[in-house]
Amino acid sequence: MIIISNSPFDPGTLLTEFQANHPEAGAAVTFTGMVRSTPDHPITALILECYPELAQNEIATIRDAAIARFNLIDAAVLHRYGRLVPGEPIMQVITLASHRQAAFDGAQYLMDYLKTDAPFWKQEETATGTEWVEAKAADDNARDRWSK
Amino acid sequence: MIIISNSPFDPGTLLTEFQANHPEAGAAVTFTGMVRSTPDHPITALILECYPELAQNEIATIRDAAIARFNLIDAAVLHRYGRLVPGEPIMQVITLASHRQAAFDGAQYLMDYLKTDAPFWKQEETATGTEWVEAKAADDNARDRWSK
Amino acid sequence: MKILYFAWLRERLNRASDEVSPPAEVKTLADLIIWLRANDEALDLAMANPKQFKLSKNARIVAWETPIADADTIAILPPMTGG
Amino acid sequence: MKILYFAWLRERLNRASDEVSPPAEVKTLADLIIWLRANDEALDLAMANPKQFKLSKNARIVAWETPIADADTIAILPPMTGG
Repeated sequence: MIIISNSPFDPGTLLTEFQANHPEAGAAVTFTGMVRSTPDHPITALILECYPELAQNEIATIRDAAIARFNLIDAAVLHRYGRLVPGEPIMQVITLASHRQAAFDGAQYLMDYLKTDAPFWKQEETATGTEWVEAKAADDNARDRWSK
Repeated sequence: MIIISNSPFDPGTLLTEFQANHPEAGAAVTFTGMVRSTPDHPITALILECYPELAQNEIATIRDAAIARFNLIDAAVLHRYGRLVPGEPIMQVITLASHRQAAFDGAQYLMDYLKTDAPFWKQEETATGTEWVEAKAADDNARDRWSK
Repeated sequence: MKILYFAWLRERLNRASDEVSPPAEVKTLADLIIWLRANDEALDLAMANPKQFKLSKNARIVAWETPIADADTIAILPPMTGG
Repeated sequence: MKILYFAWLRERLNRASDEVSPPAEVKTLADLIIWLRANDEALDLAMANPKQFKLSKNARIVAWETPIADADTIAILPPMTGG
Protein backbone atom coordinates (compact mmCIF):
# COMPACT_ATOMS: atom_id res chain seq x y z
CA MET A 1 0.00 0.00 0.00
CA ILE A 2 1.33 3.39 -1.04
CA ILE A 3 -0.63 6.56 -0.31
CA ILE A 4 0.45 10.04 -1.45
CA SER A 5 -2.13 12.40 -0.06
CA ASN A 6 -2.76 15.95 1.02
CA SER A 7 -5.33 14.90 3.64
CA PRO A 8 -4.53 14.39 7.32
CA PHE A 9 -4.23 10.78 8.50
CA ASP A 10 -4.45 9.00 11.79
CA PRO A 11 -1.30 6.91 12.42
CA GLY A 12 -3.06 4.38 14.60
CA THR A 13 -5.94 3.64 12.24
CA LEU A 14 -3.49 2.75 9.52
CA LEU A 15 -1.49 0.44 11.80
CA THR A 16 -4.55 -1.38 13.12
CA GLU A 17 -5.98 -1.95 9.63
CA PHE A 18 -2.70 -3.06 8.13
CA GLN A 19 -1.95 -5.45 10.97
CA ALA A 20 -5.45 -6.94 10.92
CA ASN A 21 -5.05 -7.76 7.22
CA HIS A 22 -1.95 -9.88 7.82
CA PRO A 23 -2.55 -12.47 10.55
CA GLU A 24 0.55 -14.40 9.42
CA ALA A 25 2.91 -11.61 10.53
CA GLY A 26 4.66 -11.90 13.88
CA ALA A 27 6.20 -8.43 13.97
CA ALA A 28 5.16 -4.96 12.85
CA VAL A 29 7.40 -1.91 12.92
CA THR A 30 5.78 1.46 12.36
CA PHE A 31 7.67 4.68 11.84
CA THR A 32 5.71 7.92 12.09
CA GLY A 33 7.29 11.27 11.30
CA MET A 34 5.64 14.37 12.75
CA VAL A 35 5.97 18.11 12.26
CA ARG A 36 8.15 19.54 15.05
CA SER A 37 8.21 23.03 16.40
CA THR A 38 10.77 23.60 19.15
CA PRO A 39 11.56 26.62 21.35
CA ASP A 40 14.96 26.85 19.57
CA HIS A 41 13.38 26.75 16.16
CA PRO A 42 9.66 27.55 16.29
CA ILE A 43 7.67 27.11 13.10
CA THR A 44 4.00 27.70 12.38
CA ALA A 45 3.74 25.07 9.64
CA LEU A 46 5.62 22.78 7.29
CA ILE A 47 4.63 23.04 3.63
CA LEU A 48 5.45 19.97 1.58
CA GLU A 49 5.72 20.08 -2.17
CA CYS A 50 5.59 16.85 -4.11
CA TYR A 51 5.73 15.38 -7.61
CA PRO A 52 2.96 12.81 -7.07
CA GLU A 53 3.42 10.53 -10.12
CA LEU A 54 7.15 10.31 -9.53
CA ALA A 55 6.62 9.78 -5.79
CA GLN A 56 4.27 6.90 -6.50
CA ASN A 57 6.77 5.26 -8.87
CA GLU A 58 9.88 5.81 -6.75
CA ILE A 59 8.24 4.70 -3.52
CA ALA A 60 6.95 1.57 -5.26
CA THR A 61 10.52 0.76 -6.32
CA ILE A 62 11.93 1.38 -2.84
CA ARG A 63 9.13 -0.65 -1.25
CA ASP A 64 9.63 -3.61 -3.61
CA ALA A 65 13.37 -3.56 -2.87
CA ALA A 66 12.74 -3.55 0.89
CA ILE A 67 10.23 -6.42 0.68
CA ALA A 68 12.67 -8.53 -1.36
CA ARG A 69 15.77 -7.69 0.66
CA PHE A 70 14.29 -8.30 4.12
CA ASN A 71 11.71 -10.92 3.15
CA LEU A 72 8.88 -8.74 4.43
CA ILE A 73 5.31 -9.99 4.42
CA ASP A 74 4.14 -6.53 3.40
CA ALA A 75 5.06 -2.87 3.69
CA ALA A 76 3.01 0.32 3.58
CA VAL A 77 4.16 3.88 2.94
CA LEU A 78 2.03 6.95 3.42
CA HIS A 79 3.37 10.42 2.73
CA ARG A 80 1.52 13.70 2.97
CA TYR A 81 2.00 16.91 1.11
CA GLY A 82 0.47 20.36 1.50
CA ARG A 83 0.47 22.51 4.64
CA LEU A 84 0.88 20.70 7.97
CA VAL A 85 0.92 22.19 11.46
CA PRO A 86 3.19 21.14 14.38
CA GLY A 87 2.28 17.73 15.81
CA GLU A 88 0.67 16.51 12.57
CA PRO A 89 1.96 13.23 11.11
CA ILE A 90 3.89 13.80 7.87
CA MET A 91 4.53 10.25 6.86
CA GLN A 92 4.34 6.70 8.02
CA VAL A 93 6.05 3.45 7.13
CA ILE A 94 4.82 0.06 8.33
CA THR A 95 6.68 -3.19 7.79
CA LEU A 96 5.35 -6.65 8.56
CA ALA A 97 7.63 -9.65 8.91
CA SER A 98 7.78 -13.04 10.60
CA HIS A 99 10.36 -11.82 13.11
CA ARG A 100 11.38 -8.54 14.65
CA GLN A 101 14.81 -7.90 13.17
CA ALA A 102 13.56 -8.03 9.55
CA ALA A 103 10.70 -5.67 10.40
CA PHE A 104 13.11 -3.19 12.05
CA ASP A 105 15.68 -3.39 9.25
CA GLY A 106 13.03 -3.04 6.55
CA ALA A 107 11.55 0.05 8.19
CA GLN A 108 14.96 1.71 8.59
CA TYR A 109 15.90 0.90 5.01
CA LEU A 110 12.63 2.39 3.74
CA MET A 111 13.11 5.53 5.82
CA ASP A 112 16.71 6.03 4.72
CA TYR A 113 15.75 5.78 1.04
CA LEU A 114 12.62 7.87 1.36
CA LYS A 115 14.62 10.70 2.92
CA THR A 116 16.88 11.02 -0.12
CA ASP A 117 15.02 9.46 -3.06
CA ALA A 118 11.35 10.37 -2.68
CA PRO A 119 10.38 13.61 -4.46
CA PHE A 120 9.17 15.72 -1.55
CA TRP A 121 10.46 19.12 -0.56
CA LYS A 122 9.86 20.76 2.80
CA GLN A 123 9.41 24.44 3.41
CA GLU A 124 9.28 25.83 6.94
CA GLU A 125 6.78 28.55 7.66
CA THR A 126 7.69 30.91 10.51
CA ALA A 127 6.40 34.27 11.73
CA THR A 128 8.77 35.98 9.30
CA GLY A 129 8.17 33.96 6.11
CA THR A 130 8.97 30.61 4.54
CA GLU A 131 12.26 28.89 3.90
CA TRP A 132 13.21 25.68 2.09
CA VAL A 133 14.68 22.96 4.28
CA GLU A 134 18.18 22.02 3.16
CA ALA A 135 19.01 18.42 2.34
CA LYS A 136 21.30 16.81 4.92
CA ALA A 137 24.51 14.98 4.11
CA ALA A 138 23.65 12.74 7.09
CA ASP A 139 20.65 11.47 5.13
CA ASP A 140 22.82 10.50 2.17
CA ASN A 141 25.16 8.71 4.55
CA ALA A 142 22.27 6.85 6.20
CA ARG A 143 21.09 5.64 2.80
CA ASP A 144 24.55 4.66 1.63
CA ARG A 145 25.12 2.26 4.54
CA TRP A 146 22.74 -0.19 2.77
CA SER A 147 24.94 -0.49 -0.31
CA LYS A 148 28.03 -1.53 1.64
CA MET B 1 3.58 4.39 30.36
CA ILE B 2 3.85 0.70 31.26
CA ILE B 3 0.83 -1.57 31.00
CA ILE B 4 0.85 -5.24 32.02
CA SER B 5 -2.59 -6.53 31.19
CA ASN B 6 -4.58 -9.63 30.36
CA SER B 7 -7.06 -7.67 28.20
CA PRO B 8 -6.81 -7.33 24.40
CA PHE B 9 -5.50 -4.03 23.09
CA ASP B 10 -5.68 -2.16 19.81
CA PRO B 11 -2.17 -1.26 18.60
CA GLY B 12 -3.33 1.77 16.67
CA THR B 13 -5.32 3.38 19.47
CA LEU B 14 -2.27 3.28 21.69
CA LEU B 15 -0.05 4.85 19.03
CA THR B 16 -2.49 7.65 18.22
CA GLU B 17 -2.98 8.56 21.89
CA PHE B 18 0.69 8.44 22.74
CA GLN B 19 1.69 10.52 19.74
CA ALA B 20 -1.05 13.10 20.36
CA ASN B 21 0.27 13.63 23.91
CA HIS B 22 3.75 14.58 22.70
CA PRO B 23 3.60 17.31 20.04
CA GLU B 24 7.33 18.02 20.55
CA ALA B 25 8.34 14.63 19.12
CA GLY B 26 9.47 14.41 15.50
CA ALA B 27 9.69 10.64 15.25
CA ALA B 28 7.75 7.70 16.66
CA VAL B 29 8.78 4.07 16.29
CA THR B 30 6.23 1.44 17.25
CA PHE B 31 6.96 -2.25 17.53
CA THR B 32 4.01 -4.61 17.73
CA GLY B 33 4.48 -8.33 18.32
CA MET B 34 1.63 -10.63 17.27
CA VAL B 35 0.75 -14.29 17.82
CA ARG B 36 1.77 -16.28 14.73
CA SER B 37 0.41 -19.55 13.49
CA THR B 38 2.08 -20.84 10.34
CA PRO B 39 1.41 -23.89 8.14
CA ASP B 40 4.76 -25.32 9.29
CA HIS B 41 3.95 -24.80 12.93
CA PRO B 42 0.22 -24.27 13.47
CA ILE B 43 -0.90 -23.28 16.96
CA THR B 44 -4.36 -22.61 18.34
CA ALA B 45 -3.21 -20.14 20.99
CA LEU B 46 -0.31 -18.71 22.91
CA ILE B 47 -0.63 -18.73 26.68
CA LEU B 48 1.53 -16.19 28.48
CA GLU B 49 2.43 -16.54 32.12
CA CYS B 50 3.75 -13.50 33.95
CA TYR B 51 4.99 -12.27 37.32
CA PRO B 52 3.22 -8.91 37.19
CA GLU B 53 4.97 -7.03 40.04
CA LEU B 54 8.38 -8.06 38.77
CA ALA B 55 7.40 -7.26 35.19
CA GLN B 56 6.34 -3.77 36.21
CA ASN B 57 9.63 -3.15 38.05
CA GLU B 58 11.94 -4.68 35.42
CA ILE B 59 10.22 -2.95 32.50
CA ALA B 60 10.40 0.37 34.36
CA THR B 61 14.17 -0.13 34.75
CA ILE B 62 14.64 -1.08 31.08
CA ARG B 63 12.46 1.83 29.95
CA ASP B 64 14.34 4.37 32.10
CA ALA B 65 17.64 3.08 30.71
CA ALA B 66 16.38 3.42 27.11
CA ILE B 67 15.10 6.95 27.69
CA ALA B 68 18.43 8.04 29.19
CA ARG B 69 20.64 6.25 26.67
CA PHE B 70 18.87 7.46 23.52
CA ASN B 71 17.55 10.76 24.85
CA LEU B 72 13.97 9.71 24.18
CA ILE B 73 11.11 12.11 24.77
CA ASP B 74 9.02 9.22 26.08
CA ALA B 75 8.58 5.47 25.75
CA ALA B 76 5.61 3.17 26.32
CA VAL B 77 5.59 -0.58 26.86
CA LEU B 78 2.47 -2.72 26.86
CA HIS B 79 2.66 -6.47 27.42
CA ARG B 80 -0.20 -8.91 27.60
CA TYR B 81 -0.51 -12.16 29.45
CA GLY B 82 -3.18 -14.87 29.44
CA ARG B 83 -4.49 -16.78 26.41
CA LEU B 84 -4.07 -15.11 23.00
CA VAL B 85 -5.16 -16.41 19.61
CA PRO B 86 -3.23 -16.09 16.31
CA GLY B 87 -3.17 -12.54 14.97
CA GLU B 88 -3.64 -10.95 18.39
CA PRO B 89 -1.08 -8.36 19.51
CA ILE B 90 1.07 -9.66 22.36
CA MET B 91 3.05 -6.57 23.14
CA GLN B 92 3.88 -3.13 21.92
CA VAL B 93 6.72 -0.69 22.40
CA ILE B 94 6.52 2.96 21.32
CA THR B 95 9.46 5.36 21.42
CA LEU B 96 9.27 9.08 20.78
CA ALA B 97 12.33 11.15 19.93
CA SER B 98 13.32 14.32 18.15
CA HIS B 99 14.82 12.37 15.26
CA ARG B 100 14.38 8.98 13.68
CA GLN B 101 17.61 7.17 14.56
CA ALA B 102 17.15 7.62 18.30
CA ALA B 103 13.55 6.40 18.05
CA PHE B 104 14.63 3.29 16.08
CA ASP B 105 17.57 2.53 18.38
CA GLY B 106 15.48 3.02 21.50
CA ALA B 107 12.76 0.66 20.24
CA GLN B 108 15.27 -2.04 19.31
CA TYR B 109 17.05 -1.71 22.64
CA LEU B 110 13.76 -2.04 24.52
CA MET B 111 12.76 -5.09 22.49
CA ASP B 112 16.11 -6.82 22.94
CA TYR B 113 15.98 -6.38 26.72
CA LEU B 114 12.30 -7.25 27.03
CA LYS B 115 12.91 -10.55 25.23
CA THR B 116 15.43 -11.72 27.81
CA ASP B 117 14.78 -9.72 30.99
CA ALA B 118 11.01 -9.32 31.30
CA PRO B 119 9.36 -12.09 33.33
CA PHE B 120 6.97 -13.55 30.75
CA TRP B 121 6.84 -17.16 29.64
CA LYS B 122 5.10 -18.40 26.52
CA GLN B 123 3.34 -21.69 26.10
CA GLU B 124 2.12 -22.82 22.70
CA GLU B 125 -1.25 -24.51 22.52
CA THR B 126 -1.73 -26.94 19.62
CA ALA B 127 -4.27 -29.61 18.77
CA THR B 128 -2.21 -32.10 20.78
CA GLY B 129 -1.52 -30.13 23.95
CA THR B 130 0.64 -27.29 25.26
CA GLU B 131 4.38 -26.82 25.25
CA TRP B 132 6.68 -24.19 26.75
CA VAL B 133 8.55 -22.04 24.25
CA GLU B 134 12.32 -22.40 24.67
CA ALA B 135 14.47 -19.33 25.21
CA LYS B 136 16.66 -18.53 22.22
CA ALA B 137 20.40 -17.92 22.38
CA ALA B 138 19.80 -15.41 19.55
CA ASP B 139 17.82 -13.27 21.98
CA ASP B 140 20.69 -13.20 24.49
CA ASN B 141 23.03 -12.22 21.67
CA ALA B 142 20.71 -9.45 20.50
CA ARG B 143 20.63 -8.02 24.02
CA ASP B 144 24.38 -8.32 24.53
CA ARG B 145 25.18 -6.14 21.50
CA TRP B 146 24.14 -3.10 23.58
CA SER B 147 26.82 -3.65 26.21
CA LYS B 148 29.69 -3.62 23.72
CA MET C 1 10.23 -16.87 53.53
CA LYS C 2 8.05 -17.20 50.46
CA ILE C 3 9.41 -18.93 47.35
CA LEU C 4 7.61 -18.47 43.99
CA TYR C 5 8.00 -20.79 41.00
CA PHE C 6 7.07 -19.88 37.42
CA ALA C 7 6.37 -21.48 34.05
CA TRP C 8 7.77 -24.99 33.53
CA LEU C 9 9.45 -24.95 36.94
CA ARG C 10 6.04 -24.40 38.54
CA GLU C 11 4.64 -27.25 36.42
CA ARG C 12 7.50 -29.62 37.26
CA LEU C 13 7.04 -28.98 40.99
CA ASN C 14 3.26 -29.03 40.69
CA ARG C 15 2.94 -25.94 42.88
CA ALA C 16 3.37 -22.18 42.46
CA SER C 17 4.95 -21.38 45.82
CA ASP C 18 6.40 -22.62 49.09
CA GLU C 19 6.77 -21.20 52.58
CA VAL C 20 10.17 -22.14 53.98
CA SER C 21 12.26 -21.42 57.08
CA PRO C 22 15.87 -21.93 56.14
CA PRO C 23 18.49 -22.24 58.92
CA ALA C 24 20.64 -19.28 59.96
CA GLU C 25 23.64 -20.32 57.79
CA VAL C 26 21.53 -19.66 54.64
CA LYS C 27 22.56 -16.04 54.16
CA THR C 28 22.35 -15.42 50.39
CA LEU C 29 20.17 -16.46 47.47
CA ALA C 30 22.93 -18.83 46.33
CA ASP C 31 22.88 -20.47 49.78
CA LEU C 32 19.09 -20.68 49.60
CA ILE C 33 19.12 -22.47 46.24
CA ILE C 34 21.65 -25.02 47.56
CA TRP C 35 19.53 -25.59 50.65
CA LEU C 36 16.25 -25.86 48.68
CA ARG C 37 17.78 -28.33 46.22
CA ALA C 38 19.19 -30.45 49.03
CA ASN C 39 15.71 -30.76 50.53
CA ASP C 40 13.67 -31.29 47.33
CA GLU C 41 14.57 -33.90 44.76
CA ALA C 42 12.20 -32.54 42.09
CA LEU C 43 13.62 -29.02 42.44
CA ASP C 44 17.18 -30.39 42.46
CA LEU C 45 16.49 -32.16 39.16
CA ALA C 46 14.68 -29.20 37.59
CA MET C 47 17.57 -26.90 38.50
CA ALA C 48 20.32 -29.23 37.22
CA ASN C 49 21.47 -26.34 35.04
CA PRO C 50 21.22 -23.57 37.66
CA LYS C 51 22.91 -20.79 35.67
CA GLN C 52 19.91 -20.48 33.34
CA PHE C 53 17.69 -19.25 36.18
CA LYS C 54 17.37 -15.67 37.30
CA LEU C 55 16.35 -14.94 40.86
CA SER C 56 14.26 -12.13 42.24
CA LYS C 57 13.93 -10.77 45.76
CA ASN C 58 10.82 -8.71 46.56
CA ALA C 59 9.97 -8.30 42.87
CA ARG C 60 13.45 -7.13 41.78
CA ILE C 61 15.91 -9.27 39.84
CA VAL C 62 19.09 -9.49 41.90
CA ALA C 63 22.44 -11.25 41.87
CA TRP C 64 22.76 -14.75 43.33
CA GLU C 65 25.04 -13.41 46.05
CA THR C 66 22.37 -11.04 47.42
CA PRO C 67 21.67 -11.46 51.17
CA ILE C 68 18.18 -12.59 52.16
CA ALA C 69 15.95 -12.32 55.23
CA ASP C 70 12.93 -14.21 56.52
CA ALA C 71 10.40 -11.62 55.34
CA ASP C 72 11.60 -11.72 51.71
CA THR C 73 9.65 -13.07 48.76
CA ILE C 74 11.99 -14.95 46.45
CA ALA C 75 11.20 -16.10 42.90
CA ILE C 76 13.04 -18.67 40.81
CA LEU C 77 12.68 -17.65 37.16
CA PRO C 78 13.27 -19.95 34.18
CA PRO C 79 14.70 -18.27 31.06
CA MET C 80 12.19 -15.64 29.93
CA THR C 81 10.41 -15.88 26.59
CA GLY C 82 8.27 -12.74 26.44
CA GLY C 83 8.40 -9.92 23.94
CA MET D 1 9.16 18.40 -24.65
CA LYS D 2 7.83 19.36 -21.24
CA ILE D 3 10.22 20.41 -18.47
CA LEU D 4 9.02 20.49 -14.85
CA TYR D 5 10.70 22.46 -12.06
CA PHE D 6 10.20 21.82 -8.36
CA ALA D 7 10.70 23.47 -4.97
CA TRP D 8 13.29 26.27 -4.78
CA LEU D 9 14.20 25.77 -8.45
CA ARG D 10 10.57 26.46 -9.39
CA GLU D 11 10.64 29.55 -7.16
CA ARG D 12 13.93 30.81 -8.56
CA LEU D 13 12.60 30.48 -12.14
CA ASN D 14 9.20 31.81 -11.17
CA ARG D 15 7.44 29.07 -13.16
CA ALA D 16 6.63 25.39 -12.70
CA SER D 17 7.20 24.20 -16.26
CA ASP D 18 8.38 24.95 -19.79
CA GLU D 19 7.58 23.60 -23.22
CA VAL D 20 10.79 23.38 -25.24
CA SER D 21 11.91 22.09 -28.64
CA PRO D 22 15.60 21.28 -28.35
CA PRO D 23 17.61 20.80 -31.57
CA ALA D 24 18.41 17.31 -32.87
CA GLU D 25 21.90 17.22 -31.31
CA VAL D 26 20.33 17.22 -27.85
CA LYS D 27 20.14 13.44 -27.44
CA THR D 28 20.43 12.82 -23.67
CA LEU D 29 19.31 14.45 -20.45
CA ALA D 30 22.85 15.71 -19.90
CA ASP D 31 22.73 17.38 -23.36
CA LEU D 32 19.34 18.86 -22.49
CA ILE D 33 20.58 20.42 -19.25
CA ILE D 34 23.54 22.00 -21.07
CA TRP D 35 21.21 23.35 -23.75
CA LEU D 36 18.64 24.64 -21.24
CA ARG D 37 21.33 26.38 -19.17
CA ALA D 38 22.84 27.98 -22.26
CA ASN D 39 19.43 29.47 -23.08
CA ASP D 40 18.33 30.58 -19.64
CA GLU D 41 20.52 32.65 -17.36
CA ALA D 42 18.36 32.11 -14.25
CA LEU D 43 18.43 28.33 -14.74
CA ASP D 44 22.16 28.43 -15.44
CA LEU D 45 22.73 30.21 -12.14
CA ALA D 46 20.32 27.99 -10.17
CA MET D 47 22.07 24.89 -11.52
CA ALA D 48 25.61 26.10 -10.83
CA ASN D 49 26.10 22.92 -8.79
CA PRO D 50 24.45 20.49 -11.23
CA LYS D 51 25.42 17.21 -9.48
CA GLN D 52 22.99 17.90 -6.66
CA PHE D 53 19.99 17.57 -8.99
CA LYS D 54 18.28 14.34 -9.92
CA LEU D 55 16.45 14.11 -13.22
CA SER D 56 13.32 12.23 -14.11
CA LYS D 57 11.92 11.16 -17.46
CA ASN D 58 8.22 10.32 -17.62
CA ALA D 59 7.96 10.11 -13.84
CA ARG D 60 10.96 7.80 -13.33
CA ILE D 61 14.32 8.92 -11.95
CA VAL D 62 16.94 8.11 -14.57
CA ALA D 63 20.65 8.63 -15.20
CA TRP D 64 21.86 11.86 -16.78
CA GLU D 65 23.02 9.90 -19.86
CA THR D 66 19.51 8.63 -20.63
CA PRO D 67 18.32 9.36 -24.21
CA ILE D 68 15.30 11.62 -24.57
CA ALA D 69 12.59 12.22 -27.19
CA ASP D 70 10.19 15.05 -27.96
CA ALA D 71 7.20 13.45 -26.28
CA ASP D 72 9.01 13.03 -22.94
CA THR D 73 8.21 14.87 -19.72
CA ILE D 74 11.41 15.77 -17.92
CA ALA D 75 11.72 17.02 -14.34
CA ILE D 76 14.66 18.75 -12.69
CA LEU D 77 14.66 17.81 -9.02
CA PRO D 78 16.51 19.68 -6.26
CA PRO D 79 17.83 17.51 -3.38
CA MET D 80 14.84 15.89 -1.74
CA THR D 81 13.88 16.60 1.85
CA GLY D 82 10.87 14.37 2.47
CA GLY D 83 10.46 11.61 5.01
